Amino acid sequence: MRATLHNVTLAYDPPATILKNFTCTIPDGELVALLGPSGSGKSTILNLLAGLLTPDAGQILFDQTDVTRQDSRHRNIGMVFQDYALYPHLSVNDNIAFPLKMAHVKKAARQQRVAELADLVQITDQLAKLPRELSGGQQQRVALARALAKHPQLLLLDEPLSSLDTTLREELRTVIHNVQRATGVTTLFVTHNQEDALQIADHIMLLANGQLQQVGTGHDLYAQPRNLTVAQFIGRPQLNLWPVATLPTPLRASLPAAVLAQATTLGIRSEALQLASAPTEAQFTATVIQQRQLGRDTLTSLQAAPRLVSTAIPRTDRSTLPITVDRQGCLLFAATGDCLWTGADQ
Amino acid sequence: MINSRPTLKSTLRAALYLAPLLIITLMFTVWPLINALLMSSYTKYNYYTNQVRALGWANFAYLWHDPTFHLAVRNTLILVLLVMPITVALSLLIALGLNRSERLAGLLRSIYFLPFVTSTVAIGLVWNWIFRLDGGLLNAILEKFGLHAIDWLNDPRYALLVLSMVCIWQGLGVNIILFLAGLNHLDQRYAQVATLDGATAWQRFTNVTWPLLLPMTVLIVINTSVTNFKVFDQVYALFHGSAGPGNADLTMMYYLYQKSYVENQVTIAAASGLILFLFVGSLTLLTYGIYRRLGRWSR
Amino acid sequence: MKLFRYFLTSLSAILLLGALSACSQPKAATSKRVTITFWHGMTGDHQQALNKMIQDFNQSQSTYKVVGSSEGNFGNVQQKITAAAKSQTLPTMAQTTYTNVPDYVRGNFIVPLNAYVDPAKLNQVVPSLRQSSQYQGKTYAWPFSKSARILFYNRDLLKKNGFRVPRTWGELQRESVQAKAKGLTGLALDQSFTAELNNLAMQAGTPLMTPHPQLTNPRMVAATHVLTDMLKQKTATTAGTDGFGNVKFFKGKTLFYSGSSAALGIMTASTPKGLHWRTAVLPSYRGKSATSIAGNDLVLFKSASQAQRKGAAAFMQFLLTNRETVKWAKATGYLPLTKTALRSRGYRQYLVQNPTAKAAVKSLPIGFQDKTFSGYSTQLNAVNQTVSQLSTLEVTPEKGLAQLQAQLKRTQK
Amino acid sequence: MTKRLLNGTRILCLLLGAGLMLLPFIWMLLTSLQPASTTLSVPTHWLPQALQWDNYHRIWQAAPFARYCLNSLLVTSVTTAGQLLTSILAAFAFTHLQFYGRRILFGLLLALMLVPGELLLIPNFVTLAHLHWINTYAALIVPWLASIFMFITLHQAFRAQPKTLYYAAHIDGASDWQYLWHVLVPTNRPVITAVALLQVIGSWNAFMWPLIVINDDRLRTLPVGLMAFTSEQGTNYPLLMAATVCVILPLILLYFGLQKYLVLGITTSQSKGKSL
Repeated sequence: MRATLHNVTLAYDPPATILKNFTCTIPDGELVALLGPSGSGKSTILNLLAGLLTPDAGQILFDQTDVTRQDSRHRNIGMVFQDYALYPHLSVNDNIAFPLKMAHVKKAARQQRVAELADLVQITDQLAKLPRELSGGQQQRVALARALAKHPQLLLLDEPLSSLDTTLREELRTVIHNVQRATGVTTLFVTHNQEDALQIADHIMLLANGQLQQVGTGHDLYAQPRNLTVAQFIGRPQLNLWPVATLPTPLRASLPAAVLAQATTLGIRSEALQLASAPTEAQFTATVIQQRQLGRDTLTSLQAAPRLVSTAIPRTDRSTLPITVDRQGCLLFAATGDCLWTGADQ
Repeated sequence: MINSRPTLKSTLRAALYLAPLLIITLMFTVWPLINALLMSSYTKYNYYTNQVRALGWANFAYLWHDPTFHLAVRNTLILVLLVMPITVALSLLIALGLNRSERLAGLLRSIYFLPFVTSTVAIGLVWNWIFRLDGGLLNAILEKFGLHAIDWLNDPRYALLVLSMVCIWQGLGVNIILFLAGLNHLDQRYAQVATLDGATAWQRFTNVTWPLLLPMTVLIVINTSVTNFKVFDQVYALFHGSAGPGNADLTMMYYLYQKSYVENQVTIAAASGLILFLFVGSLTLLTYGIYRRLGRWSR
Repeated sequence: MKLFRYFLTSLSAILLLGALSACSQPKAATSKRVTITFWHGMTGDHQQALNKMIQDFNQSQSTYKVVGSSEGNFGNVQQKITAAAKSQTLPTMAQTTYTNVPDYVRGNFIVPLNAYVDPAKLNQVVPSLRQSSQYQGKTYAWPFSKSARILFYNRDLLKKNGFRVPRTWGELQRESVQAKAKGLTGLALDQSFTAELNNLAMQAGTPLMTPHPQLTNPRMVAATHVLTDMLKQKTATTAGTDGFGNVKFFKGKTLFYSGSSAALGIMTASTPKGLHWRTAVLPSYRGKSATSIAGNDLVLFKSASQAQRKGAAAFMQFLLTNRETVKWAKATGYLPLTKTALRSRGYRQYLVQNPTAKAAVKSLPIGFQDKTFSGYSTQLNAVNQTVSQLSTLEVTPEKGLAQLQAQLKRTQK
Repeated sequence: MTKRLLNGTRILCLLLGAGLMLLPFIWMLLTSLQPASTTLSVPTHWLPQALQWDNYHRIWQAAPFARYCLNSLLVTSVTTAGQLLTSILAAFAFTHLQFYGRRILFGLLLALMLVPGELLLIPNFVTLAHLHWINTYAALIVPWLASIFMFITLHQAFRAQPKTLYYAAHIDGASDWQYLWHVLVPTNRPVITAVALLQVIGSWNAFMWPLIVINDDRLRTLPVGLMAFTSEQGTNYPLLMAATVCVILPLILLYFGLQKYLVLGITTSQSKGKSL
């Protein structure tokens, strides 16, 4: 099923999140991540789709059906809440069976479905326990199973991994990915963590300030960001920024002059800042402030005109370094923030 | 849901859920209250035949000038100001002490709750026996310690104190149960997090338990005050149907009882009831107001 | 869901049950007899004695059936009457304090008995027990449970110390002073000494319970001093929250107890082993004897049908027959009501066997009952409050009585 | 070390307090086993010299206690069930539903909690008389079917529950009605048990109202039956105490029975937090 928000406008008080004429589409059968910093309106969109929020104007479409005014009970969706919202008085088995019970599914059929789902999320051995006896990861699996119980046409996940530690996170990313593949249900996954999004989503919708900044695959967003906000949000360490006005001449020369004339800011990915093989090749020199080992990568903080961070410089004892910039990792932005040119364009 | 605003339809739906409570309340609380309100303004009134010949403020004027009523107001206020804080503090303390799952706590919980189970009348007689001058348990203990026996019940200086003690004793049970129910709702993780943050037991209480317990506390404070504003049974039982030596334990409720059932002055009784209501109401509003100012009522 | 269904079922079941029981009031069963409902304030042994008499009446004839029900103490009965009068659900008749009659007349729900009873029957009643029945020239209250204030004394203590039963308050005061020197208490009073004060006031010639009492009259003040001075000297004590002075009296260190003759039964039952007590008429004051008679009467309500009224009257007159009134007196310690009953052999025999009952009978010739008037209960309550202050010695009689006088003036306005 | 000492002090204090709480009951029990003549004697005998079990036998004969018991049981259970129903429904509406006048209505209800009951006694009696309910079970039950205190307590508890449970149930296809009985009520069982218990006690011990609205001995409740043992002239303490023991015993047993429930609620709180 394809879910569409069409020209949706919504303003409601608690956190002043405002959507204005917002439009987006979640393609059928895909796992889409809605990525954005907190306060960007991700949860608002999720709740709109779930029917927990009603838009002031605009339409919500499931395929061709207008569900804007439809109660969430009748939308046939599944949802996993950030705090899981498991029913504390029901066993795992009954939690998963709850939506089916509400739909008056016969007990035998219910049990069969529970068994299937428990197998899918690998909690078959926990069925008799109460939620409070489970670890966070297990609770997450239960919540997922419950959300899938009545074969929803849309699965909504609200920051499902945010309260888990790194190992569990990895594990559950796989679970979610696999479950989505196995069931083929259209899934919207809300997160502020780009790794979650990059790792499992088919598409990422990047949201900031109540605006949809860009939609695309992880690679699209990284290599071809539409604007400064996207470029800054995706990729770690964060994009290095250098005002065009203060660029050293050798570096300026390596960029297309026509674009440069309109641009105000140069963005350089950290892996594009490399050690020049010979001093003559250097586009500028920088002072080493600090070097840190982050697993495979070495993170080098440099002081040139602006402060820069590189991940492509091997460990060194020298205090100043000659640096070259890989054109591939360069991006030029206009004063409006629009991306004018990327090194990957060629 | 989250942002839904009241509509005619949602109001009707809510009305269905509210109807049972509201209908009963309207019939058996609001309607008689209106009756009482009207009655307090009748000055030449035949209660049985319901003939009203004059309306006015005479009943309130009577209360304004009646030294007995002043005494009742004074006693009631002293009682509330004495009993309420002590009851709330003690029951919180005991509830915190009992909020463990050890086996002994279960038994103790039951014991603390016992006073509430018993009818006031019977227990009043028992207290009467404990406080009596000779042969009373309390005086027997005092004499063991070489102190003079005190005529607790017949000395106007002590009679109100005795009443306070009985009220506290009887009020503890409910409040402990309510506090325990409130503690039950607390998320222990906050306390654990606070412990990790290096908070002492006291800091944990003031910074974590107490704020989270505040809604229940406000409810208990209001409820305890209301209960003690309305003290009657205890007085009646403790002093054999009198208001204590020299009216030392005359409460507003007892005054109301006397006016309406002993003296047949129903209009004055109604007026005094309304004043009692105003007292309790303003006190509650005050508590509620302070609480709202703390800004926690609406999350 | 299940829980809710359970609620609903049980709720409707109960409502149904309530409705059924409301419908199935035993009307059909007694269609032949006229039912007379009778609310009274007798409990325990007294209730059982009364039930026996009701049973006797029901068996004595076949026209009426009296259904008596105990409604707690007199305060409770009064509350029930108030509520029932307001909602027009009164019984046929009730036992009540006669001082309520003016209120009932004002409320227009009581009916005079004159048309239904034989005046000769009432005339058989001892005069001092009969005073209470009249209000505004009509008979509203039928004497029923009456008791006199009497003096109980500890026989052994008196004998041991060479005291005699006092004839006057002066003697009583003197003996009390002597007793105090020996570590004894002279007189035990009930929680409130209103009855004794009422007596003394009457004896002083300044009655307390009249619409316009002379409270600041020196004789009234002096009469009050009799009691308060004894309390001050600690030759007398009030029962305080024990309620009744017999508690103190039974501790065996008190010579006298001024109490109600209706307490004879309960006192006999709770006498500690080895204590012997007797009774006497209350002492005189200023050379005058007077004893206040307290008690309750029967009244007939207007809502009763003609047949019920007749039945109630028949029952009231039945209660006045020698046999019944003597039975009542023997079982409860209340006074027998008629002159013939007092003289009857059965009762005289009873007095020989129970000498303690004599004092009340001897008090009858000097007995008096308060005149009832509108506002009686308000005044009594005010008097009681003053007495309460007097007994804790918070105020002097002079001041207390003056305050009371002022208060009565204000309420009567 | 200090921790152990502290814990010891805590338990000691609690035990001491419990002793104080228990004292009147011990006295009550002892008195109920004394003969009438010793209660007034000096020095007071704290311990009965010979146990008068006969007192219990006598009270059972003095009044139709079994009938009173049955009536009390009936009235108490129906009143409590009814109150729970009305309070739960209203508390749910105030917690989760949107309607006009919500705040004002809540304030009004809160204010009504403060009305002194004695003021309403007679007007209510008149209402019941108009309904022809005097001297019926309905008179004992219907006026008490709404308890504002219970409503407010439950409302407090309900609103403390995470709202996501409500949303989750909704998305899982539960109607408000289903959410109410399948989620809200079961998850709040400890609080509901606590308020129900308070109500049971109140209604079991009610005296004034049953006295006034019931004229017929067959419909009397236990506390009203107790009055058979007091009179104007004095009280037979041993009998009264024996009767009182009989009246409060069922409540104590009930409390001990529910204790497990209450404790369950209290001890599970640690982990309940996780789902909050």
